[in-house]
Amino acid sequence: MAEAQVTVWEPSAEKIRDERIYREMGLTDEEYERAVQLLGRLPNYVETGLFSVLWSEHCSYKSSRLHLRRFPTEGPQVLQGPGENAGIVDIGDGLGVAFKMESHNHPSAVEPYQGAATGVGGILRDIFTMGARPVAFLDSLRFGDLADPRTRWLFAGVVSGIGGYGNCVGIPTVGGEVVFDPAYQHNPLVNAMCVGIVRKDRIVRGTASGVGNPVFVVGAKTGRDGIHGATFASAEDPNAKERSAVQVGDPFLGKLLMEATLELIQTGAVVGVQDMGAAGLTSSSAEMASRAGGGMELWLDRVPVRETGMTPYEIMLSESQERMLVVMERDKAELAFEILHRWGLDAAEIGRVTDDGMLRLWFHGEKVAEVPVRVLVDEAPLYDRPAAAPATLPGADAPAPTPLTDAQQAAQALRRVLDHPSVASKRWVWRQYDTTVRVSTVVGPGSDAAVLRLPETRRLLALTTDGNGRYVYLNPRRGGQIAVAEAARNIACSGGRPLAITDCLNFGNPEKPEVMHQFIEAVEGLADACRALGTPVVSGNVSFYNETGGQDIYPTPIVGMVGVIDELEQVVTSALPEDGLTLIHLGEPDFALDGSLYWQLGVGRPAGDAPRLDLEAERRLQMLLLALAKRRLLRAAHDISEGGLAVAIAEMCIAGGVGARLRWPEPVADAAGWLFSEAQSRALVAVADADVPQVLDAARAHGVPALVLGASGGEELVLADPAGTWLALPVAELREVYESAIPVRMDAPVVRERGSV
Amino acid sequence: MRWAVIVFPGSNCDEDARWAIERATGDAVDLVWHTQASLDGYDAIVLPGGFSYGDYLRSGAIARFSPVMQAVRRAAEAGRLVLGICNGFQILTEAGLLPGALVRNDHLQFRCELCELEVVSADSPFTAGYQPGERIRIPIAHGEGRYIADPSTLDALERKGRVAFRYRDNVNGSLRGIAGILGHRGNVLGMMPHPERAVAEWMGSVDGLRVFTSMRVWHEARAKGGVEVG
Amino acid sequence: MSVWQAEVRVWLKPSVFDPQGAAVQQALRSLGHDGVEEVRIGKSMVLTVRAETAAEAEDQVRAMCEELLCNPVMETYTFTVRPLEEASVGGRAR
Amino acid sequence: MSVWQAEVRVWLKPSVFDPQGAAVQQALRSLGHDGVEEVRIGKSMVLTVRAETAAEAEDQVRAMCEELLCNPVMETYTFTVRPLEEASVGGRAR
Ligand SMILES: Nc1ncnc2c1ncn2[C@@H]1O[C@H](COP(=O)(O)OP(=O)(O)O)[C@@H](O)[C@H]1O
Ligand SMILES: [Mg+2]
Repeated sequence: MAEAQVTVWEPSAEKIRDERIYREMGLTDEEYERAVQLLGRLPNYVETGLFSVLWSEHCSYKSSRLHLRRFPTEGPQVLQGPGENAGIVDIGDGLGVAFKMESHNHPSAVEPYQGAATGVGGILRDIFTMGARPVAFLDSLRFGDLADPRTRWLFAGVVSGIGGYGNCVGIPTVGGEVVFDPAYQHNPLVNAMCVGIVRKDRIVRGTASGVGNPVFVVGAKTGRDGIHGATFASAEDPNAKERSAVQVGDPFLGKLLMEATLELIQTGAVVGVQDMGAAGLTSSSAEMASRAGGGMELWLDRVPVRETGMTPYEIMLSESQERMLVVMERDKAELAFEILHRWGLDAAEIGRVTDDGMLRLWFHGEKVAEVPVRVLVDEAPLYDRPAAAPATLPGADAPAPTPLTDAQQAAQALRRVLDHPSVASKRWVWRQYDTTVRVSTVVGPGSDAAVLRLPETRRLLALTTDGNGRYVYLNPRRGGQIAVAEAARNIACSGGRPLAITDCLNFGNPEKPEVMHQFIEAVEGLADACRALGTPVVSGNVSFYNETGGQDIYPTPIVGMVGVIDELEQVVTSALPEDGLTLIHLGEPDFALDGSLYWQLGVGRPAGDAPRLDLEAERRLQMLLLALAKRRLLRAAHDISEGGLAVAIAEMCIAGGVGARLRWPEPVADAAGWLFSEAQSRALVAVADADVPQVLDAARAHGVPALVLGASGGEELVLADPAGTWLALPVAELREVYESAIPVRMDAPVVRERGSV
Repeated sequence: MRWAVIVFPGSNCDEDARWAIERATGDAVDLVWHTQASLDGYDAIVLPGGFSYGDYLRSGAIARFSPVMQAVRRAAEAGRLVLGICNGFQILTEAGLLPGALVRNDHLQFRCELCELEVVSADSPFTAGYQPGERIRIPIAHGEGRYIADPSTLDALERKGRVAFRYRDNVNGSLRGIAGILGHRGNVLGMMPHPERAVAEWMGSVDGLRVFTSMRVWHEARAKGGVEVG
Repeated sequence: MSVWQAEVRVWLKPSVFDPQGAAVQQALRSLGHDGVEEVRIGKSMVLTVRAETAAEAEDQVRAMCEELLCNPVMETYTFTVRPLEEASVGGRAR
Repeated sequence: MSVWQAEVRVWLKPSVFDPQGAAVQQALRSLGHDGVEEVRIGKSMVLTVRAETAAEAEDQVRAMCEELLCNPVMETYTFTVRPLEEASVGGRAR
C-alpha cells in the first residue's frame, strides 16, 4: 500500500520548554527542571519522552520507593530479591521458584477482556525471561456490586480474559480471590500472579553486559499501541482518534515466545532478557543497561514496525504486546535466529551494549537521543509525600452490630453471609480457567491454597493470594499484617511451609496525605508480618491512582505467597472427607466482630477496628499446623477468615459433602460474634478420633489453645451450645446458597458483549 | 509399541499426553514436530490438546494444513491408531478425518471440570477396556467443544456404533450429547475430554488410563496377527 | 411500525493489532496466496428492529452499538439499515 | 497487477444454533431494545489480493473461502471484491 510521506511534527527543545509541552507528557515543572539540570541542556522531544516514561510513577516508583525499603527482602531461601523481572526462592533439590504479581487495573476498567488478558501475558513474560518454566497463574480481583450491570460486564470480561490468555498458553490458573464491594465500583482491581520453576544454575537476569554484545528485539512487530494518552491529545496529530490506549493480547504469540525463549536460554548464550512491558523499549533498554552499569546504543530504524511512518519517539514508547529485548553473546546471534525462526518468530538485531553509560538512539544515521542511563534510572525523582493519619479510625463510629439471639435469625444470617458474592463459591470463575493442564494440579481452586506437583522433585508447591481491603481501610497497619498472616495460614493449612511473598499494592491517589498514610502504614504492616513469619518480599508492584471522581478504593495490598510441601502425603485440603472425625478449633477463641463482613452487612459500611491479630500467636499456630501435617494427623484443615467460624465449617461441609455438629462449651447469649467473628490466627481441623490426644498434646507444646468442638457426620450442619441448638441446616441447602450466589447474579445479562468472534 | 504425539505451534497438552501414555503403558513416546512429513514406524499417533495457531479463525482450522497432517491421513488410511484429544479432535474434524464440527459451547464460556461420561461403544481399539454403558469421569477443558453434524451423519454415527463417549450431563450443548466419535474404520478416535488428565489418584480419577491401555492391548493383539480393523 | 434489518460491523481500530487477522494472513500465504497483504477480522451482526422510519431505525441501531455492540476504546463500527423485505440473505434468521 | 480489497462474510448455517447471537439479543432486550427479534453473529474479514481483473480476484477469494476461511460443515460465506481505491474504511490496513 502506498503511503504518503509522513511529516513528523516534533516540537523543538525550546518549544517544549516554552510551551511546557512536557506537562502533557506527564512531567511536572520541577521534574522537567531536574532533567534539564542533570542533562546540562534542554532535552529534545524524544529525550523528553524518555524522561516522562522512566520518571513516571509506574517505572520509577517515585512515591513508593522510599517506603518499600522497609520490606525485609533477605533470607537463606532468597535466590533473587526485588529489582529483577521476578523474585526467586530456593525450594531445594537444585530448584528455584520464580514468581511475581502485577496489576492491570486501569486497562481492565475500560476493556476488561483485553485488559486482563494482556495483564496475564505481561506477568507470564516476567517469569520466563528469568529462565523459569511457568507452571501456574493466580488472580486476585476486586469489583463493585454485581447488581450493577456494568460491574457484571467488567467481571465477566475480566474472567474470560484471564482464561482467554492463560488457557491458550497452557498454564493452569489454580487459585486467586474475588471480592465485591461498592468501593471498587469504578476501579476494579485485576492482579495476576505467575509462578515458574527454574534450575538454580540456569537463572537469567535482565542485564545488558559485555561491551559489543548484540541486542535483539524478539516477537511482535512494534505498532502505535498504548503510547501514553496525553501525547495524543494534541490536535496536531491527525490519527489521534483512530488510536487506542488498549492493546490486544496475542496468547498464541505469547506461547511461542515462551517456548522459544526457554529454548534459547538453554543454549547458555543469552546474556540477559527483559520483557518489553509498560513503556516498552524505553524501560527495557534503560533498565537492562542500568543493571549492568553500562550503556546501550540502538538503531531504531531496524526495529520491525507494524505501521508505516513511525517516529523514534513512537518506537521508543510503544507498548505493543508480546515483545522482548534479548542480549546475546557476540558470535552467537546465528543460534538465536535459528531457534526463533523455528518457532516462527521475528527477531531483529537493533543495537549493542556499550560501556560509556549512555542510552544513545539512532534513526537512519541520525542521533536522535543521548542520555546517561544513570540519569534516567538512578536519578529519577524520589518523593517523600506528606502523609496524615485520620483523626479517628474510620470504622470507630459505626453503630453496634446487630445481635443474634434466636435460632431463626442465626440461620438467616448464615444464609445471607454465604450468599454474599465475596464469600460464596467462586466456581463460576474458576470453571472458566483451565486448572489442570500440565497434569500437576493436586489441589486446584476451592481449598485454602493450591498445590502443584513438580516433576523434578518429591516436593510440592503451595500457592495462594490474599488481601482484605476492608481491614486495611479500617486499620492500615494491622490490615497489612493480616494480608501476610492469612496467606501464610492458607499455606500452613494445606500442609506447606511458607517461603516468601510477592505483593501488589493497590492504592488511591498518593498525592492525598490520607492515602499516603494508608500506604506507609500498610507497608509497615506487611513488613512486620513478613519478619515475624520469616517470609521476605522478593518481588512486587505498586498501583496508585485507583480513584474516580475523587473517591479512592479501599487500600488493597494483595499478597501472593509461595510455600513448599515435603511430599504428596502431607497435602491437606479443607474438604471434610468422611463422617466421624473430631473437629478442633485451634487458636484463641474470640467473639469480636471488628472488621467482619457480618458487621458491614448490618450497617452498610466497614465497621469497628481491623480484626485482632497477634503475630506471635499466628506464628505458633502455623508451626503447629505444619507439625501436624508432617505427622499426617490432619484429615482436613481450614483457616477461619472472611465470614468467621460459621462460614469456615460450612465450607468444609460443602466441599466434602459431609455434615458436622459443633457445640460451643459455654452458653452463648448473642451468637453473632461466635459465628461470624473474623478474629485472626484461628483454624478448624478435622482429626481421626484416635489421633485427638496427639493433636491436643502438640497444640499444648506449641502454646496454641485447642478446643474440641464436635464431629463430622450426618446430612446437616448443626451449631449448638449447652443451652440448645442455634442452627441446623442441611448441607444440601447450604451448598445451594453457596454455589448459586454468583451464577444467579450473573444470569442477569451483562452490558456490553465481549469475547472473540 | 511406538507412539508419536504431534506438536503443533500452540499445542499445550503434548507433554501431558506423553507423560500419561508413558505412565499408562510403559512405552516410550516421541514428540513429533508438525513440520515432519513422515510418521513411518509409529503405531499410534496422538494429536494433543491446546490452541494450535491460537485457534484463531476456528479451532484446528490452520493446523490441518501442517505437513504432518498428510502423514496422519496416510496412517489413518493404513489402519494405524490415531487419537485426537480436544484440539486434536478439532483438527481431525477440520481435516475431514472425522465428520462434523466442534463449535462454541452453547453457554459461551470455557469450561474446565471433571465430567461424567458414558462409554457408548466399548468395542473399539480405544475403548475395549471399558464396559459398554460404563460411567467414567474424565475432565474437559474447552471453549469450543459443542459437537454438531447434520442429522443423517448423527444417525449414521449412532447406527454404526461410532459414538464412543457421551456426556451424562450435556456440558456444552453437543448434539445428542456426543463427547467422542470413531472414524468409519474404528481406528481414529476424536474426543473432547482429556484422558491424560485422569490417570492418577491425586488427579481425582484414573478413568482415562484405559484409553491408552486399550490401544496398547489392541496393538499387541494385532501385532500377533489377531485383530483386523474395519 | 415496520421491521428493518440492520447489519452492524465492528472492527478493531486500525492502529490496534489484530492477532487473528495476522494468523489468517500467514496461513493464506503459506497456502500460496502470497498476494495477501493484510487481513483484518471483525464481527458482522445482523438483527431486526421495529421502527416507523429508516431514520428512527438508524437511531436505535446506533444506540445499540454505543451501549453494547462496540467498545469505543478499541473498536469502531459501521452499519446499514434496510426494510426487511429488501434484506438480502447473509446470516439471516431462520 | 492491481490490488483489490475483498470483504468476506462468514455465517453459521441457519440450522446451527448461534448462542452468541442469542446472548446479544437477550442483552439488547434487557437494555430496552425489545423490538429486536433475532440476532445472528458472523465474521467479517477484509483482505487485499493482487489480480489482473475483478474476475480473477474473485476466483482467488473464492478459493480462500473454500480452503480456509469457511468450514462448509457449519458455515456459509458471501464476499465482495472491489478495486482498492474505492474500498471504504472498515478495518482498513495501514
Ligand atoms: N479469581 C479466582 N481465581 C481462581 N481461584 C479462585 C478465585 N477466587 C477464588 N478462588 C479460589 O476459591 C477458593 C476460596 O477463595 P477464598 O475464599 O478467597 O479463599 P481463602 O479465604 O481461603 O483465601 C480458593 O481456593 C481460591 O483459590
Ligand atoms: Mg475464604
